[in-house]
Amino acid sequence: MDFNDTPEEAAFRAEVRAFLDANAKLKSEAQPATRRRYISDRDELTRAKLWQAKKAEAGFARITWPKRWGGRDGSAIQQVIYNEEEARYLVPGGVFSIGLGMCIPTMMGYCDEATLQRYVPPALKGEEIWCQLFSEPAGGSDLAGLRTRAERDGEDWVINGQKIWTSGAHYSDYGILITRTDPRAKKHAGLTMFFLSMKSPGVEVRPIKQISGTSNFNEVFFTDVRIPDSQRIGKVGDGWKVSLTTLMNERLAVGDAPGPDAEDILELVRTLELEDGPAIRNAAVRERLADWYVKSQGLKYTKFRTMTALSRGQTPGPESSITKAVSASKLQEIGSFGMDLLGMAGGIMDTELAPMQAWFQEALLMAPGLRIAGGTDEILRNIIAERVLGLPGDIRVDKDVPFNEIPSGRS
Amino acid sequence: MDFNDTPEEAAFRAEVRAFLDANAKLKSEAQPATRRRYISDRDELTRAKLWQAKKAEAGFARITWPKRWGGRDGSAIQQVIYNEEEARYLVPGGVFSIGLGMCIPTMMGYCDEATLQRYVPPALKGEEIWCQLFSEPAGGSDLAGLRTRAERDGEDWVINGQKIWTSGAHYSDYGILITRTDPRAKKHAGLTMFFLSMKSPGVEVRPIKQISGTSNFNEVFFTDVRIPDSQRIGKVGDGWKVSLTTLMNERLAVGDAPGPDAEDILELVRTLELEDGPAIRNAAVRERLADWYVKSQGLKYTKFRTMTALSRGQTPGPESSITKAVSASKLQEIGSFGMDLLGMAGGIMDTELAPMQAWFQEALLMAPGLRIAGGTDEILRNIIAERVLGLPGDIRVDKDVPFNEIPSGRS
Amino acid sequence: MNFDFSDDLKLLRDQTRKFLREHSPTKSARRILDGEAPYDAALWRRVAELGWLGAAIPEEYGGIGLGYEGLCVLAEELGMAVSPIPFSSSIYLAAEAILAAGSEAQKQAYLPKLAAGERIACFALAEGPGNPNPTRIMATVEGGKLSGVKLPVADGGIADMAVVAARSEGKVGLFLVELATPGVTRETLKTIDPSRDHAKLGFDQVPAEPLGPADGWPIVRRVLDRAAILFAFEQVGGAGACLDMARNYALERHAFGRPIGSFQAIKHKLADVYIATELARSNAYYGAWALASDAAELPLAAAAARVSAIEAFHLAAKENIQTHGGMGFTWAFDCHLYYRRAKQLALAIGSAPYWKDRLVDELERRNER
Amino acid sequence: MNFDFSDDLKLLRDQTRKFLREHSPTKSARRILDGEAPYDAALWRRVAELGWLGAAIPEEYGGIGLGYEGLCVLAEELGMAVSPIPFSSSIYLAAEAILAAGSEAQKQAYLPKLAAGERIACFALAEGPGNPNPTRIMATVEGGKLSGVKLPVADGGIADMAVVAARSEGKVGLFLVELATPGVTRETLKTIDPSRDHAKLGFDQVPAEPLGPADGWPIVRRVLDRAAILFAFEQVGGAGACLDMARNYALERHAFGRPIGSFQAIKHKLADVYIATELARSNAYYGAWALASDAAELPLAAAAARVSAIEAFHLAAKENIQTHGGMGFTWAFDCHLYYRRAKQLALAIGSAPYWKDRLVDELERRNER
Repeated sequence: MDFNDTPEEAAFRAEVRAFLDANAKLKSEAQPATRRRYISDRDELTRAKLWQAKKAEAGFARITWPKRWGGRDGSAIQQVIYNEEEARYLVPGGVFSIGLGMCIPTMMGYCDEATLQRYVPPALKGEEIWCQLFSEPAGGSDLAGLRTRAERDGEDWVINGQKIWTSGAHYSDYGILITRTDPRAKKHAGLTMFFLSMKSPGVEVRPIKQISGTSNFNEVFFTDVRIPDSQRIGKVGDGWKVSLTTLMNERLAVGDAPGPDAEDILELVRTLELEDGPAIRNAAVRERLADWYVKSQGLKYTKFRTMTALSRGQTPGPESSITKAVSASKLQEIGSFGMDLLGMAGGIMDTELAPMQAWFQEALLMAPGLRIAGGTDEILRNIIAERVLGLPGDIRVDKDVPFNEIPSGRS
Repeated sequence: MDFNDTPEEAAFRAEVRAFLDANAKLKSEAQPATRRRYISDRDELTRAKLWQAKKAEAGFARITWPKRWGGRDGSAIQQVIYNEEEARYLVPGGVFSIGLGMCIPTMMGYCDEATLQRYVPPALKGEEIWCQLFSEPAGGSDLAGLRTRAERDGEDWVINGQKIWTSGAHYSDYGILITRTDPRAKKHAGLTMFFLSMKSPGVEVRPIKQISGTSNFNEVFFTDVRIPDSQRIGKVGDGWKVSLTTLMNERLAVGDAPGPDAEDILELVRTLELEDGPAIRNAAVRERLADWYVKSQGLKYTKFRTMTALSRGQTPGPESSITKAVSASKLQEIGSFGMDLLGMAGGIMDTELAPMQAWFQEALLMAPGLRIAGGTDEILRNIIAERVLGLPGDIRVDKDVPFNEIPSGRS
Repeated sequence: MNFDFSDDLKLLRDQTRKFLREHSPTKSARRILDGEAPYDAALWRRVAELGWLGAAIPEEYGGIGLGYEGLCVLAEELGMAVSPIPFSSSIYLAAEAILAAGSEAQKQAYLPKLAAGERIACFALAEGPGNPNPTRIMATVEGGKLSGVKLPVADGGIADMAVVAARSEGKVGLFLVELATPGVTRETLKTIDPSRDHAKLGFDQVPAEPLGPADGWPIVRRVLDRAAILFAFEQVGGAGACLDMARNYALERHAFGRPIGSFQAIKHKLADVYIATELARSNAYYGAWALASDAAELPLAAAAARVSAIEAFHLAAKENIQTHGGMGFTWAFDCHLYYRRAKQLALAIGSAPYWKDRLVDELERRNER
Repeated sequence: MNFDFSDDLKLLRDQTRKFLREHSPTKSARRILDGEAPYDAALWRRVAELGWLGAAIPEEYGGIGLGYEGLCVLAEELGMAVSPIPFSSSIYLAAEAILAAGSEAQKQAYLPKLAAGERIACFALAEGPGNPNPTRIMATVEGGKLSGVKLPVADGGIADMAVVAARSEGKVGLFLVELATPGVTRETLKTIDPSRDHAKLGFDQVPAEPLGPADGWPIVRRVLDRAAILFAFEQVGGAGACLDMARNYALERHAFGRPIGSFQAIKHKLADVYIATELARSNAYYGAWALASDAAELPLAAAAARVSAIEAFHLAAKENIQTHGGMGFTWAFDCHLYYRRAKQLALAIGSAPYWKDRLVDELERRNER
């Protein structure tokens, strides 16, 4: 065992570093990074587009894509290496991952050459941003329970309904949209996928305020929105199959719950004085610190094992579900415990008064969402039980029934 | 609020104390009670029968039963008061509780006067002991999954099959037995209840050795055992309904997991020296101690609330399920932690070497059974969810199918 | 055995619940959360009119002498309603401190106005990070003048007066301070639960009247112990409200063609919340008995009630959000009102590690007796 | 990135598993549990013949020089098979102590025989309740003679020789002692895991040969750290075996007309066991890397591996019983072999509180660098 690159990996890493050194600042050389990573600033979007253009030009925008689409026919481990290296630099992140990681790959599987020629290059260069319009108020964990209707009208489809939990809908140019085209068919059979411009008449985007005060998600309302049939992805009624491409990519993308970890508790307790002495000397503090450290390290080295599999050309399985299953609720307990250590002042959130810029308090408010978004604690455990351990699926009462006859709890 | 008896309760308590003082020794006056209550001695059965006879003579054997059956038409709170007081005395316990608490009450609901005249008085006086032959290898949590067959042959029924987890089968004189009389009927419909002599030809009792080394339960095998139809309890096919009477009584009887508790951890840590000082000063020890104390006290005062309800003439509900749901896994963790505190010597079970007569080690081996017997952790949570919180039952795939077509996993 | 509230108090509970459902719906807390006001003044007036503030204050000081069991009943309902009023500061803490340590003249001067809700008092103990401990107290009274900084002070932004823990001639005692006085500065703090007012109070040579003996820490501890039981009832009320919300949502919300409450993951989660809440309730009841009878067991009962209640409300509030799924972590749903309040109550008057440590102290003390 | 065992070692793992399935089925452990023998001597001989005992012992001392990664692979398989042999005592502890501290002559004298399985050594550290700490050591060597009592000593009843921690001239060091010597008494102890031999060893003026420097505690710590990683692999192997058993039973056992593995209560329970086991496995892998490369991070890696492995095996063993329901707590089913072994391994070389404390010590040390 070692943590070294193969010669090919090392060469690639050097190439990546040369690109990054020439185009970005190392975090360690920049201003000390703020802890409050939960909140992004307003210019982030502009900076993100510029950065994406540079990456695309250098062929790093989507390493595993074919060269004809601006990729480099690279391997998964090369993408991981790029991500590792990029993480050390101060670069704007995130807004293209849904489009390039989920939407465009789905289109590549189903759309014609002309369509791809139109949409893939601008997406890759960051000129156009995509979002994924899947979840609905009636279909969260049960995604296929969606009710947004698409009805045929001549060469168009007319969309009515509502999506929710759409990341980036407010700054997106396009979206892929799953709809119900036949409510009399079985649940998974009556669905059809489209793409559309987010500027289409009848599309209304409303940000959702979370309990943390931030708005990472939106509601999107559709009122008589017209989509030409040429923007259908896959066959009518094949929407569920098409969506699986997207969702498989999503599961792999779900990662660590960002926020304070064992190392941050250590930083806090190294200086904090409790009533009976330094917090770091308190046995209860030490036990918890050890427990959380061991979990974080366990996740870290589980990722290393996954990377090794990638490096050896294997495809990692649903094992990566454990990361969020562990880290989101750990974050909640760390936030809570960090506050408990501050005693009666633990609730203060003024960043100049609360230790470590109220990092623990922010975490307490952010963690509930992280335990839910991208797969709840419960769904992740179902995935592990079924797909890793091979245990049976839950009993389904909604499989063989026309969708409009499935009990929905609505009176 | 107060913890006082009503005047009527106080008068009854005085009567009970007078009886106990005259006939038994207070625990506090006797030899210090051994901690190792998990193991009973051989004379216990003889002493238990003698004591039961005395109780019956004084009218304390079954306080809530009608006077004609040797009870005193007493209230539930009177029974609780008797139990509280008796618990302070060194008396043999336990062997009659299944017969008098479950079997005989079931018979009282269904059998004719002559049968009751024959069986009730000897049971009450402790002359005959009863057991309950319900659980089977194929039906633990799923009791109605039982397969022991009863087939009609003239005036008799012929029994073949196996029961398991039968407490006291090896010293019992009689048992009530639930069987499947119609495997083609639906699961709950094809059952019939009987009683029989445990000395009947074809009955074989084998004790089950538990991981704790003790044998609290038995397997009972039936090979062509003949039971006359006159020993049927209730109608043919009504066995499930009849069994519910018994089971309701069982749930109420399920109580605390016996073993070391927060107070025992306190006793241990008050004298134990850790590497960095007295264990009682260690913050991690103190936190756990507080957590367990709070749980024990919570259970104690929950019981007081139940008793208050009884005292006010109300019927307590399935809330009492929380006692075992909390205390069995708490016992497992306390056992484990008590051992951890002893470090490298924590595994020693020689009673003269291990602190507190290896009480924590015994608990670790006893706790797994307590988390299962009398309703698993999982079944108890289902009961709370369904019967206290009113949440729906699990989806049932075995309800409307002939029993012999229900998947059983047997090839 | 009579370990339950009397029928009279159960009637009071029903009436209180009905009243708060009408006058303190969650949107009342939401208004405060959104910064429209520092507390619900209209609700405060109504609550005062009903005599609740004086529930446990003797009649000679303007109370209605309902007693502590009655106050516990009210506290549970206030917790269930996440009511945004300074009840705990003014009554559980300040009025109790005056009752415990005040001279007859002080009781006469202050309690009737607190009982009538005409004046609001706060309890200024904390001075930044830390749990209750005399070594933490740096605020000083010299020559009758208080100087120092207190934070956070619950309801410090709205109170007329404060009971302040301060150091004088080396000893920590309690003092009464009028807040509408030159030399007092107040700054509103941003906290985890904006539905309750919290302030940083600065004192620069502000007149301070001694409350009780110079060595007042035993009184502080007694006040905190007694308040812990009342806080526990608020927490049990809050936990119960979360369990109700979660159960109702689990019955109504469907996924995969069935109520989510039919999945064992949800059933067992809510069973665990029920268990924690019932244990907390039972511990709180024992606290109520100790409070009402001023029993010697009170400190141990208080610590047990508080530890149990902190855990139950934390669990109930977070699993209520989890049961609600995506909607649970939106600002628009009420789940977070309880999640915030759970943590606010868990930290006020000292966090769980402090109370667990106190609990074991009391066990040791009990065993030494 | 190359954070996995090599293909060669994976092949070794497969062969080892196949071998142990044949020669160390659970009934082998059960025979020892039932007291038929103190260890499985036949298995021990076979294991020695395969060269496993010398896996990480250099070839010049009779080993096969397979290295520590190979030893980790073997450890996981031995844990999975709950093998009832003195592997950990003789190899992870005694041979490692001799490798770490022995003179060339001592290595030549002892290691080849240990590697060949001709002699069995035990590691005598504990003297009753307590975790590893020099203050606990009361056994004394004076004038080359050892006196004192050691308990429990794993495999103390079957070992030919012991590595003993004892005090000499105020310092705690290691000593080599022949056990077939007058003055040595052995008493078999009843322990939580009778499938492994444990003894109380008494020494009365028994010749003892110094192993390493007089101040030998740093060596004890180093030996324990390295052993912790090997123990962690045994524990991960045991946890994995429990998860397999539980999963298979959950698929096969039906209740309410369906496999019990289709109930979320069981599914999520086993998902949690899987998670804990994978975290432990990953921490153990990091330990394997540290062990094989003798990295500076070894003490921290060892503590993390051990803490994680203790937790995983405890959880997996108890929930395996729970998944088996009534059958799970019978003597006849194998579940308890693992439940017992989980606790035995969790206590040997120090319990969880000790290793958590060590872990934080190492974090502090790391931050001071």
